[in-house]
Amino acid sequence: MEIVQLVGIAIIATVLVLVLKEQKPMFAFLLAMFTGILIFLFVLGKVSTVLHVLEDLAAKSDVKPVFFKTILKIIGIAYIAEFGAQIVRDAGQEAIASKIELAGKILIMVMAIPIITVIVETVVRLIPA
Amino acid sequence: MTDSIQDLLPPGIKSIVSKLSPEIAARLEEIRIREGRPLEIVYGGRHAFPDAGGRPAAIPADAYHPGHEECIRLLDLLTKHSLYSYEEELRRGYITIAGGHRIGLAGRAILEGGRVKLLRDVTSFNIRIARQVKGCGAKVLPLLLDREAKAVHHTLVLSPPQQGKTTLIRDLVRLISEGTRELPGGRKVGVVDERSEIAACVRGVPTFDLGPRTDVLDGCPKAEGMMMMIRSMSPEVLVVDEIGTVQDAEAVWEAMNAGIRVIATAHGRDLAESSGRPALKRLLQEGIFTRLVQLSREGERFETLVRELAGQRLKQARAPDGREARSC
Amino acid sequence: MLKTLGALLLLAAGLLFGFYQSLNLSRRPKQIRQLALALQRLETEIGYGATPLPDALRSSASTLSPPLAALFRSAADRMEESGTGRTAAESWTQAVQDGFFRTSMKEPEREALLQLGASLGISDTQDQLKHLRLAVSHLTVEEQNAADEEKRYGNMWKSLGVLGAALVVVIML
Amino acid sequence: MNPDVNAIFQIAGIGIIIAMIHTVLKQMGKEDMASWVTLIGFVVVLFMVVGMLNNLFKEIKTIFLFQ
Repeated sequence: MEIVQLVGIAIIATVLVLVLKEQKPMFAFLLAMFTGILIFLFVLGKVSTVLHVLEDLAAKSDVKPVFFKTILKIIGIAYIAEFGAQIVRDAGQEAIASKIELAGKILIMVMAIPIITVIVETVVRLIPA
Repeated sequence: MTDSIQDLLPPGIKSIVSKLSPEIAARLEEIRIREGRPLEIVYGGRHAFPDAGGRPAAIPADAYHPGHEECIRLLDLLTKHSLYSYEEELRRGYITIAGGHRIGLAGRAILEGGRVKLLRDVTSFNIRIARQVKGCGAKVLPLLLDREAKAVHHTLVLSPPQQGKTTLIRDLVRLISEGTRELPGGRKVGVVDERSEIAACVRGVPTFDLGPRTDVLDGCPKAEGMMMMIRSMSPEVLVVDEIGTVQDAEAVWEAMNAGIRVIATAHGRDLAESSGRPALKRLLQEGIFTRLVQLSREGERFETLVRELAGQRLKQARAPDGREARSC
Repeated sequence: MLKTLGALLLLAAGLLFGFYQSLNLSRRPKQIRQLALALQRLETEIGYGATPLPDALRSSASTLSPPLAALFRSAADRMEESGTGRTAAESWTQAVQDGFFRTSMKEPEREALLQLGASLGISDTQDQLKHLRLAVSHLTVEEQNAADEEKRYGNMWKSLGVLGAALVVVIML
Repeated sequence: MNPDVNAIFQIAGIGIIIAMIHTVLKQMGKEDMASWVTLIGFVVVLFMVVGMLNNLFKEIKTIFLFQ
């Protein structure tokens, strides 16, 4: 039922943003960002429970925790990058938004390298020489 | 007596006057303030230049020199911050302040149509301190009484200037108005005070005690004054100061015909010199004045001589030495 | 409950402040006009009545509203204080310095008054009338400015007061 | 959840009031004062948002075990 509450807040916020937009665009932008943060925070709470469940599974299936940690980081980076890019795009700065996304992708790539090497190794090991 | 003046003095001069030695202060007659020149005080016939400490300075140079600002302040205080309301007094050249003190003014005169319109830049002040010496007339009055008519004789007070003439007749007026043993109930007295010296009126109100039954016509020329006084106040005794012109004599003559006793003063060393002047000659010849009072003074001592004019010399009345009647 | 009460109080305070400022602005031209009238009254007292300055000040103070009348009277009292050796100019300046902040008048009127005080009472009638007329002309010019200013800023202060209070309320809430 | 909703209204309120003050002052001819007021309002709101952002990032850090 939180979703109803959440959507209600969002709609109100957008109305206020519209009101503010024609007199003081700056405040509108700030308000939008603020609402974004608010909703994000709300969601984070939910995500953390999901992650705990995944973590237990990973521990049970004795997958090396390091992989799991990187995956979590990657998800975190993705979240933040996407959030930042959206806010900036909302403020009308397409260029900066795309730059943020690019940075996010690269960082994820960097994080993913050890996992990729492990995957390649297991694949090579699987192929009968 | 001098505290009413000290309030009007600017701080510098005020401190000097307050620092004067008590005996000088008691006999202080005049304070002469001149801008840029030494301050001078006159006391008991002598004069001195006090320095900042209030002690008479040996040479005038190191006496206290009042500055321009102090003179402006003094003028402002004297005229009670309203010079414009004292234009008449400025034209006359002196201001009378509460307590009967007369302050003579001198400065740059502004003429208009040949007459002095105003005194600008008043730079020298002559503060003459008046003292009401009560009782100095007590000795003289009995000699002036006409027993049968139960009234005062026509009297002429004769003396050179500054001999206590005005002080004497001021006291006579007070005594006549209050009444004495010989003159019960007193008499209605009319005073014509052209130079506002006898009564020293401030806005018409006499500052000296002239007795209950006295009316003062202040600042009005003597001739007209007497006529007005006779018509308006019907006094029994008319007192006038310093008669000198023919019109004055006419007016005195008029008053006498109206049956009013007259006490007048005149400048003159003695009978011979004053009878030389046309105005007085006629009055003296006709023997109108039946009493003549002559004042003379050496430094502190005063001498009053009362003579009956009808040639017969009356007992000589010597005023008590202690009396320090001062400037008229 | 407390918060709304607090908010209301704040709003009221803001409102009152705004109104007080605009009241001051509207009172200023009135007071200047009164002052000019009083000086003209003083002019007649001095020019024709030749009444002494302290009494002239008191009689012309009767036509004034309290803060200004108090100023004139304190000047007159200071002048009459004997023994202090204060000249008319000094007592006038001191009176203006003490009493001026109570009136809602601004700096130019103060200057005009102080300038008048410098020559009050120490010159003859013509000169006094000249100075008084000069002061009155100054004041009428000032009154014109004050009137425009009031028109322009009058309701500005009112709305600003309210908005300021609302802002503080919102921030504090 | 509730205080943050208030914050939204607060920011909106500040924005609107600042806008009104700005127009009033501009009308009266005091532009410089108007821009000052706007700037101050903006700074206040900015602080609020930055505070919120700070919370967000701290939260993410704890959740995603960033070292």
